[in-house]
Amino acid sequence: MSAIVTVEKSVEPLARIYGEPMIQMPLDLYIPPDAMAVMLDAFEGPLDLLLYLIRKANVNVLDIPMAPLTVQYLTYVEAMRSHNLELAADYLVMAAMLIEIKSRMLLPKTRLVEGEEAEDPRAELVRRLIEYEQMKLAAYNINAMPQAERDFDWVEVWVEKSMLQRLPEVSPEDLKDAWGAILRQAKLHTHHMIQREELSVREHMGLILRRLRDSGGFVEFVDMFNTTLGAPVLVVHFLAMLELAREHLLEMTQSEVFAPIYVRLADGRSEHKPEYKSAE
Amino acid sequence: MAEVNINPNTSQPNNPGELKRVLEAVLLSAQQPLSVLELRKVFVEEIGTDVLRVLLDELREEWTGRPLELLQLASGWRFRTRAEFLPYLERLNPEKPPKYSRAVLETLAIIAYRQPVTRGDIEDIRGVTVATQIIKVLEERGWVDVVGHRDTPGRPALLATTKKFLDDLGLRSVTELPPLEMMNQTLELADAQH
Amino acid sequence: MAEVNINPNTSQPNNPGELKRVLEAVLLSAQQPLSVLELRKVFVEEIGTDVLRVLLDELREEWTGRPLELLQLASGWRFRTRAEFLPYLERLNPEKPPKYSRAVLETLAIIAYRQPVTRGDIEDIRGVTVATQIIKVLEERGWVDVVGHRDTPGRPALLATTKKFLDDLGLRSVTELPPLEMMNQTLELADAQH
Repeated sequence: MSAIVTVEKSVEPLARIYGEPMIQMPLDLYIPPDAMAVMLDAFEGPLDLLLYLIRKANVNVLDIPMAPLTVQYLTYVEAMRSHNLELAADYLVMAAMLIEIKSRMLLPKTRLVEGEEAEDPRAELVRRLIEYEQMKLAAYNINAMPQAERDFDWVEVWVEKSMLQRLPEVSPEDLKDAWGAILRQAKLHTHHMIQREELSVREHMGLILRRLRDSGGFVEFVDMFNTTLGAPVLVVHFLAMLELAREHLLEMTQSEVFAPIYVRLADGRSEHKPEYKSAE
Repeated sequence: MAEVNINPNTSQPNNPGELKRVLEAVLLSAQQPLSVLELRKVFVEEIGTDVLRVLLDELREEWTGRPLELLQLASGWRFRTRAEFLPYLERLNPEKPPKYSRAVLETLAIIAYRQPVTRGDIEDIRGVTVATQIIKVLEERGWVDVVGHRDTPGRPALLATTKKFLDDLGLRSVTELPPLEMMNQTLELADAQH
Repeated sequence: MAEVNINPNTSQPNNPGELKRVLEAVLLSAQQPLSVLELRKVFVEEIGTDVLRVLLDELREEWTGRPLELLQLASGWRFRTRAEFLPYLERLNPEKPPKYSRAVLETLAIIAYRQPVTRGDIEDIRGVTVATQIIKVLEERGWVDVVGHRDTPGRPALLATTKKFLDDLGLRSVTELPPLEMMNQTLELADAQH
């Protein structure tokens, strides 16, 4: 943009034309076409130019001799033909509007109905000028607000995702599916291969072995049972112990009748050597 | 490298201080504003929306007078650098974002204050043709988009501002935009009678 | 907005606290590590490298116990979110979790359903050799451990699932695993159909 119009301070140059500050606006619209072309760059359109003339230069836009204004705009349109016809058209429309308003105001006022005044032909122009001026100021205010990237930065601290160890998740269903795949592969079609009962016995076999391993030696038989868990659990636990004994995974010893029964792992890892050799 | 296991199901922080540290960590490292709904997802155990809001307000308080500020924006909460530190940041990255022309700014203002509007509405207010390029600049910034079409001949597109526009201006809603100024209605349009 | 008395054009901050706040703002919003050289560029007035290093060390201290840590990397200084907060961030944008291979899942299933079992038992059931790595994966996860040794030649280790396995799968007991009996029937039904 070759010219800058300062909106808010009247002490500054009104406009810059060819880089030269224009301190005073011509008091009428008799602007030489070449200067006008530059002026057009400085304004956002005919409304902007009109507002400027009204607010800053105190030009009475409606008090302009019609003939010279028409001549001036037509000359101007000629000059703009080589530049930007579309832009010129906007100004031409505005000129036509001004002329229309002016001519309507020159006609004698007609009273419509009693008490009602005829609409002021300037009203629509005033409404548009005010709305435009409002938006022009709003644009200025928005631009004055802090804007991301221009006036501040968003904070986005470095996250090193590799520090997060992501472990695979497994659901009971996955295990069932895996088991199904094994069965299919092995073509095992036994009906009652494993039952719930047996499974819980197997779980308790693991629990017993772990208990014995952690205790590192003999555990008294009665201490192997948690009586608070109820009869069904006690039975399963006992079955598991018998199963382990049958599989030679644990040993039960009793030195004499009615003496305490001791249970230990049969893997020979126990620190406490039994009196007898493990059966092997 | 220190590795952390993703299974904090067991140890959920449960005192306000720890919860705030988690919120702080998440907000500081997020790539976009986080809504209260999203922030609740961060915790395994349910946290009430009201509790979360209190914590966020306290967190914002804690950062008062520090170089960052926690803002509540249209699309959620986000930390930003305070404007007064920008000159230092600029010295590090001297590239400045482009300034918008008056045409772009006026178009943006009309869309923001009069939304939803068609291009024709904007042209009526500005009194000039609106170049396609102007709308495109705003759309590419992600500040403006088409929200529908007016049921008139040609079905012109209706333009409105986006959440990103509000976020980038640090606003929660269009109502937080500066109020339109009351213009001096006496436009000195002299009576031509004399 | 809280006023921070820094006007970078006229008055360079000159007390260590203010200098640190500037460094903090710059480092928190930087997209890459910043070298001491770059950080010096931030200030209009010259700051000695040694002074800057002291300030950076102090800043790192200040962030101890907070959700971010200030790191000195090969290419410069940078804030990073502490590892323990990553699980929370992860929940915000969950990525697809990795999966165990079929071999691992089948091995786990056999240990779970037939425990205690030896590696030989698993090989018998699966019909293929079980790689040491597979057992190791399950042991490292804490889902499987050795509960004893079978009293047969070679004294093979007996494997069983652990309490952690039950916890991680949300089970109270192995008996809560899907029952196999019914499964065998459905398998047979499925097989009978083709």
